[in-house]
Amino acid sequence: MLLSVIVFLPLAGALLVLLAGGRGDRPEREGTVRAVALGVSLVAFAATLFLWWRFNPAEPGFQFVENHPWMPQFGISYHLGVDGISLFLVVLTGFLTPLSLLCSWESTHNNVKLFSFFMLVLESAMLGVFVSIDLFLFYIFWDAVLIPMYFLIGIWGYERRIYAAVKFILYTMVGSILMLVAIIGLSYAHGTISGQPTFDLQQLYGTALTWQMEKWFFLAFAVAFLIKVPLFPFHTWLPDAHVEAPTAGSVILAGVMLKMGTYGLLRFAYPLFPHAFSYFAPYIALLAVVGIIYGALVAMVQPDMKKLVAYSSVSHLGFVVLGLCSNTIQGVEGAIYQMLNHGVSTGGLFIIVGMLSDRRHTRLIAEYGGLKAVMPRLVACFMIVTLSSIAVPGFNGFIGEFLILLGSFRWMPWMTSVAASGVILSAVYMLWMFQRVNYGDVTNEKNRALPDLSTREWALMIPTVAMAIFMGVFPAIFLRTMEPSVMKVIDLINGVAR
Amino acid sequence: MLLLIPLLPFAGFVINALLGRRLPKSISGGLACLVMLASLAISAASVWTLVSHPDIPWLEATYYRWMSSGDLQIPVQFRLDHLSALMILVVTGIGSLIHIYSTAYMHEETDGEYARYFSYLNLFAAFMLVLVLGSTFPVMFVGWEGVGLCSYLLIGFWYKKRSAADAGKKAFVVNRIGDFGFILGMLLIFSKFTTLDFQAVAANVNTLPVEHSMGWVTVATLLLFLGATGKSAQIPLYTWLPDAMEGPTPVSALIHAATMVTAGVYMIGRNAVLFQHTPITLAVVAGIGIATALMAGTIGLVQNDIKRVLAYSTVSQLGYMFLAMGVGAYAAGIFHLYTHAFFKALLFLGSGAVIHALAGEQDIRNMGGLKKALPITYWTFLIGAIAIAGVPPLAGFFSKDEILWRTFAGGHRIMWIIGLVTSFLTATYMFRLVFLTFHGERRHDAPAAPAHPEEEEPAAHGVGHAAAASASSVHSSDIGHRASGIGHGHGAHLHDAPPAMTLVLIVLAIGSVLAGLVGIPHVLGGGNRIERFLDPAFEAHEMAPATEFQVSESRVRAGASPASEAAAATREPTAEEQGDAEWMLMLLSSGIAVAGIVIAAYFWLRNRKAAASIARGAAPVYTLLLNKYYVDELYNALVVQPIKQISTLVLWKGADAGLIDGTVNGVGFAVRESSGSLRRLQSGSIRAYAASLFFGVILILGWYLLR
Amino acid sequence: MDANIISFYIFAVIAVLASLGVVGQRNPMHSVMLLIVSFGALAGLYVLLDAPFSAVTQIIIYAGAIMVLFLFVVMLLNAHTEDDIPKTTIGPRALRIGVLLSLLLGVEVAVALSRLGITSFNNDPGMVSAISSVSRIGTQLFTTHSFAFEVTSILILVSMVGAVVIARREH
Amino acid sequence: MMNSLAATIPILIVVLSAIAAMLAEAIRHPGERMYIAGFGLIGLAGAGVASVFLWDTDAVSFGVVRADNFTLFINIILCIIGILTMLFSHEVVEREGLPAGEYYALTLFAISGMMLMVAAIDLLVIFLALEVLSLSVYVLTALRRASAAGSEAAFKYFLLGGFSSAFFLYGIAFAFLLSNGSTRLDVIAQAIATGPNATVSLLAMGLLAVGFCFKVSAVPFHMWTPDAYEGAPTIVTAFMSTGVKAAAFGAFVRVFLSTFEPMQGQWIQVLSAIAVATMVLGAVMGVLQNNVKRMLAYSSIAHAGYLLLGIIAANSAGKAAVLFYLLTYAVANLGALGIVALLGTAEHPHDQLRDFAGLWKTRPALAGLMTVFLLSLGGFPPTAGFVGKWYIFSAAVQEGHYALAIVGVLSSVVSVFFYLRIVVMMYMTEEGAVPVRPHVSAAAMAGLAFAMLATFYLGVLPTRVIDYALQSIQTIF
Amino acid sequence: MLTLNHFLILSGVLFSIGTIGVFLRRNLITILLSIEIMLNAVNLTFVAAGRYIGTVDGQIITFFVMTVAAAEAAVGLALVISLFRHRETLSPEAFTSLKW
Repeated sequence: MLLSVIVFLPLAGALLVLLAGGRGDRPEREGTVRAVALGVSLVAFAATLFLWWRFNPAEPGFQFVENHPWMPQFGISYHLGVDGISLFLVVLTGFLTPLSLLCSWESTHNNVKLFSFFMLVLESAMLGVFVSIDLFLFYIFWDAVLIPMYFLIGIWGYERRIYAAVKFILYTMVGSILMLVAIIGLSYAHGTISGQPTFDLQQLYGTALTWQMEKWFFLAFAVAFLIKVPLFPFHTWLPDAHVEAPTAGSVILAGVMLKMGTYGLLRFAYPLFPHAFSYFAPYIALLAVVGIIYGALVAMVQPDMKKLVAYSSVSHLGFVVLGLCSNTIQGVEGAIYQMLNHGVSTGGLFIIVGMLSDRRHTRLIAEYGGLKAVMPRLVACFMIVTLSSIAVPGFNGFIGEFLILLGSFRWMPWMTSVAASGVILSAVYMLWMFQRVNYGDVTNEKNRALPDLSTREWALMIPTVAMAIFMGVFPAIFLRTMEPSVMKVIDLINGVAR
Repeated sequence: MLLLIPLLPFAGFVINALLGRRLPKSISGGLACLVMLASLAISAASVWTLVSHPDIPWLEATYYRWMSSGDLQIPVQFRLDHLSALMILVVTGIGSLIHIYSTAYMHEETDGEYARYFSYLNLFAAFMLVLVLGSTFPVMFVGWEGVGLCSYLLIGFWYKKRSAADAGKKAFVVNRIGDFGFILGMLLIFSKFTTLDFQAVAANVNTLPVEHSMGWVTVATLLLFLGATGKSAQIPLYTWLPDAMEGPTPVSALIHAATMVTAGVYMIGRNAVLFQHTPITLAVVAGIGIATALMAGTIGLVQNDIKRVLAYSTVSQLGYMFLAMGVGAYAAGIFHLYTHAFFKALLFLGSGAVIHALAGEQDIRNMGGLKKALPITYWTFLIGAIAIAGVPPLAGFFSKDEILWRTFAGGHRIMWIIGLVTSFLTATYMFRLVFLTFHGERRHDAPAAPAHPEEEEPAAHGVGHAAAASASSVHSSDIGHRASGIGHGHGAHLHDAPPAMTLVLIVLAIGSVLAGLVGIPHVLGGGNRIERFLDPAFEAHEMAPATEFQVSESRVRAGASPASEAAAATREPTAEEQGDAEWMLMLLSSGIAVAGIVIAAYFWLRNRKAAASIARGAAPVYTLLLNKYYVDELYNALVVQPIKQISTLVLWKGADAGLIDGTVNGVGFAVRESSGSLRRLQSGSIRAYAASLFFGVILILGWYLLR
Repeated sequence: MDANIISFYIFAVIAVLASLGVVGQRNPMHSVMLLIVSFGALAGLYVLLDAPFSAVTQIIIYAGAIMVLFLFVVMLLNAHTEDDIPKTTIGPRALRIGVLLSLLLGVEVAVALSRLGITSFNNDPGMVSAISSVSRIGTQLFTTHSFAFEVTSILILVSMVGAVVIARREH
Repeated sequence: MMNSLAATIPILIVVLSAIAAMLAEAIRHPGERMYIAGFGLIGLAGAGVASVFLWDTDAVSFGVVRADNFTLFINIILCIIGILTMLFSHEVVEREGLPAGEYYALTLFAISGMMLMVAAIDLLVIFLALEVLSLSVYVLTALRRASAAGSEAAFKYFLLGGFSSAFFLYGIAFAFLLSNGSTRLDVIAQAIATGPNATVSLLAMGLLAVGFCFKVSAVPFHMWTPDAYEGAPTIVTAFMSTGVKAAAFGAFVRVFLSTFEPMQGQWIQVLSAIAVATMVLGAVMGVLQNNVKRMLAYSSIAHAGYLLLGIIAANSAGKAAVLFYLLTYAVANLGALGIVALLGTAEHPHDQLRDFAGLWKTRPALAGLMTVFLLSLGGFPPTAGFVGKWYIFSAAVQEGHYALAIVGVLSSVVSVFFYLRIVVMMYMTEEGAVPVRPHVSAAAMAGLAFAMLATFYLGVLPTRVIDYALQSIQTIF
Repeated sequence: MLTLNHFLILSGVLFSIGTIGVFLRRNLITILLSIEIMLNAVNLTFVAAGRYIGTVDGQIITFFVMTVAAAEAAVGLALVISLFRHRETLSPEAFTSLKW
């Protein structure tokens, strides 16, 4: 029951928000609506923490399993469960949603009711993605995520929001809908072997497919997930979506949604099609490495902070994909860890950029400069988040990148060596931006009297910064919990191939 | 207890970072000094514990599991052996002094900035101690990057000044290039040994034969060495260090002279067993070291910024240390590291006192005759200069001579000769600095000194280092104000620095005189105690029983292996036959040092015109040296700009926006266009519709009939 | 060459020519008249096929009722000739393509049907009389096809309502 | 006697309600307000109830009407379509000044024709039912006499419909020849089974396919669709886009998946080609439309393509999927077009894309409902449209038609683009100068709410309905 | 000898003549007439087939077809009248306001 509660609590909260908001767009109810939404998301976060607390780290399989037949005709069931891999993504979702609600506090006044509604619906859908272990159910959540995000970008975004929203939804749909075909095909392929088609992930593992089928199914799955990640060269929707999305949208998009792609690779694409995986893994890894370098280089020359962070995500997620492709314990654990890190640090970066653009209504780096003198506290937080993002040891980012590199080095030393140069480039682009924004003299008079962090913004920054450091100092807490499950997945892949 | 050593400065950092803004200077500065002194005390106690138990090779403390993933188990573990013992004493000792010095030097800053400064400084000390104490590569790497970070923060401390911010970033990025190598080195080692513990690696590598051709150990050590070149400012990654002089002078003393930049040397010392297995790498290390030493020495000869001269001198001395490492004289290298920490810190702090007195002036062409006005500064500075020049019996002589001797004894004659030349250069440029700064007449045009220090900038600097020169103009709030506070900083009002600073200078001067005494070589009857002290650290040991919980990875551990004994054999020259040679060389190098001083005295004390005419006569060379061989420009033209241009034009505008996104949008466009043209078929004419219908019928029937 | 064949060809030629006339005529009035001729020819063919009932209904219902309706509309709208609207959205070339399509259709049907092989009629007198028996048709119509017959009532009701509601003048 | 009538009861009830509506109009005093839709509601509800009672009886009347579960399932879909239409109609008819009695009568006649078309197991009756429904719909299209577009649309529809029914009839003639003098489906099936006369059976099949493809508006027989949908009064568009499709597909499935199933090898390529063209063209051509009705017309073409996949798959999943999809499509499309109809007035039809600008500000509930329907049409979970699409495509995949499924899903992405254009207008564009949007009555809102609930119900808990769909195909195929 | 083929081919020819009308004629009424030609062609098929098979059903169907034709003609002509009222012309080219 716990998982169902966690998944549907935000949805119930969303309906509650609609009730609390009354009919129409009523600004006087804004406070109530925000409070309700934030309260619900906090309760959901508490629930995810409770889940973590009750989680048995020694158990490699799924826990808190709920399995009810749903459409028994097709072998579809309402099958939820978490293991060490999804647990933290669930917690991350719970963690970031209140933050993103909070960070839109000042900037979003246009129909807050609807905004909060979509945010909570989005949370539900994302949580659903991470806890579904039935492919059909997974796909439903997977696709359902698109709609609220589409609205968040399209309604509350910036100038080219419609273009970005439409591009976002269509691009990701193209990939995922091919996956749908593959899911169906897989289910029937399983059906022809075992006599009963099923969408249950655990039963589908190890389905003996012909090579042709396995290859194409894998590609369909992989493309869907890689678009979501997004891996070079499927990434171009991301900068647009990020730049145009409201801060909260960017935070969720970068923080959680991109992880849906990498999560999908690890949970579905790789273990379901191990032969195809071992055949294609080098190519995917190659793309990941190209993406690491490419994303960093392109990020370096962006004039727009959000775009810069967006391209940096391309680079960071390249590491994650590389780690996943290595299929070594360190690589995979590092990748999962890096997903969490990226959620915290890039989420934090987007929050900070959002704070700046709340104040100045621009995201162009050139408009800023010398902020450190004006807003020392904000800049201090900015610094920490930046450091976390460029993987300075002691911060969370390092653990992830190090483990990934370590794992993939054992697999493909040369490729990894190239990838490791991303470490240099990330310092270049992040510090360059940081310097242009915060150092030097205040050149633009408009920046002269900007207020420093407000209490609300402290409430945003403290958890982010605390997590960035905590996860850098005590990674074993997380790694230990995910290890049995990761071992299991690796065994699943290795059990058949390699 | 080991944990407290870095933790105390870290606590100082946390307190100053969080509360510093609201604390008065006395408290924030006092706190910072206090934690450093406490750390020093604990270090001393720890070292005493270690030394008093000769039977145990090291003290070890494991705190918790940091990274744990499959066969990768990285505990947070500190290990105090003799090498790190020396290092923590240097770090906490010199660090404490510089903290004390800074309380006065930075006094003109606002409370918030003051606290920020000390918080960074404390953080630096903490990371440096982690670097030194860490028992595994990753833990060391935490400190390694951490000190880089602090260096970044401190170089850019006066962030409003663009050049400072740039220099900080440059330092970080260049260090990152090194770190890239370091990481790859770690990965390679782990992939072979599945451990990253220094001792375990050493034990493992001892089971392998010495690698005489390009094997993976060579590759790994070269990669690690790349990291060292970044951190320790060696060719090709040295360019950040001179720029780093944008930071406050005490920072230069602590980070960019005494401690952080020596981390590369330390790291090689730490992995002596590993490096000992690859003659190729050792040759590279030595070669790079000596080349750097020479190059930096030549550049130092013509620089006009007092701190830059010292910076190049640092680079040069670091080159010596790497030379020592490269020829297998690990103890000698570390010895030089240790003595260098004293006299280079002294020199930097002395230059800080000068700058302080001159209200931010850093150009030695505008100095002169400060001997009388700043006597303590002068004398301490002079001691430092003598020490670095290598005049016996000051500290520098023993360490540098040891290196040169080992180079010679190891058969590296060319390197030895270059080393001598460099030694000569060192003496020359150091005394050029001394003479230009303290002797002669004050060239600073006193009446012209403006009332507003902001406008003090000597516009015609020639070197093009407006950045350095503009120090006084931009961060007027610090040095400029201080100058006005001290009495407008010119003429008769010049005087020595406040007591906190002079005290530190004096202590360091004493150190520079005496520090070498621990390393008096055998020929001089000293017994080279430092070498005996350090040697155990350069060998592989059985893993000592863990003091706290230990990772239960079973590893193959070899004891002190034949290989390391063989290595020891090369280090221990059979004393008797070589005694004479060593004497000779000692005299030679002392003589060269003295010669350098004399030359310097001739050109810059006696006959400055001669110096100028030589400069004119060899104008191309002079310009080349003045512009530091154009390396920065070269890097800029070959690496930085191409990357920027390619990223902007090819990757972003071309590939990303044009090709990839163009394809994506092109699909959308194609759909729209085909929609636009297909809908023309829907012409509205009923005949067309009927035609379509009939067409369908014909196709269907035709398919059936003609199939 | 028996009489049946000769009559068949006569009627067939009349029917085809009249039909071509219908579609080849600019004057709708003439088209209607020619269609009636065509229907007459078809009625003759029905007779040849021993289907007098159909022949009669063809004349009575088609020629007598439906065509009158057409004539009535033609005259009501006073549309004796085609309006010359030179501007056509579909050009003459496209028009030819349309005609070509129709011809192609005819060819295809003809080819298909010619594949059936010679299928001569059964001239058994018993069967012929059964076929041409009107009472039999009536019986069949009101037994086997009674439901269809009822449906036509709805059909006619619909068309009646429809015609009224469309053609009624706006008040 | 009752027994022999049983199968026709739902149809009879609807016909009676149609006549009642006509009579009501006749006895109504001019200007008197009368809720004529009530007759329709009663009749349709009755037909629905009758259909429920007939479930599993497999009654046959007159040898030509068969109330098997398949019929009844579509009957219920048609009843839902009819009831929703009736709920929306009252105010629309009044506002647009449509002749009320005729409108309701013709709508109900059309529904009876649709029911009959599905129930009939005799090609002749199918043809007659087709004509009943077609003529009703032609007239309904032209019902707004003041509108030139309406007449034009109706005439185009009528003329092309006339051509297509001639083809259809020609096909019946060949089937008649083939089956030795019968138009009953079972007899034809036997004739095909016992040794088909290849040419005649191919001709019959091809020409019948033309007739059906025309009615379901498959490419290249689709040309009338956009014009007719655009020109017709919106409420009629809503009705015919769903009802006609349901009936035509019902008959299509019955004829092709039972009678002509042995010839699957002959028609599968043809229908595949048609399906591909239909899906692609429908989706692509909808992209640039600025009239919502026209856009939804192209969308309905695309949907016909997806439905064809179910027929092509020809397995039990495919057949059941067609039924299920028809239901999901019906509620969503009727909901969407119903909203368009409800927002329109005689002067301002509210069918241009830009008319929807800022709808969510003035009418958040309608905007929300519209969004749900559009998302369902686009096939987003957790709406009915997703399950429908998934079911259809999985049927195709099950038979190995991967290529068709991929074309289908990709074209559905394209169609999502234009559904989203409406969403963009409603939510993300500032309100333009739109005249005051009319009030929407509680009845209509109830209808919309029902459609929305159905959309979610079918999207989240489709099991039961899918079970019924599976049951309903087992009796005949 | 008269065979079924004669009639079927004749009906095919008539049917395709009917289809030409829509392209050749620029008059809505004539186009309606061409539909009638097509229906008649089908009727001929039915009667011929009935004769060949030996059943009266062919004639009965012809009867139904005539009914349908009548109903269609009524509605069609009503539409023609309605169109004429709007545009005062019967040319199909005048009715292309709905397109694209």
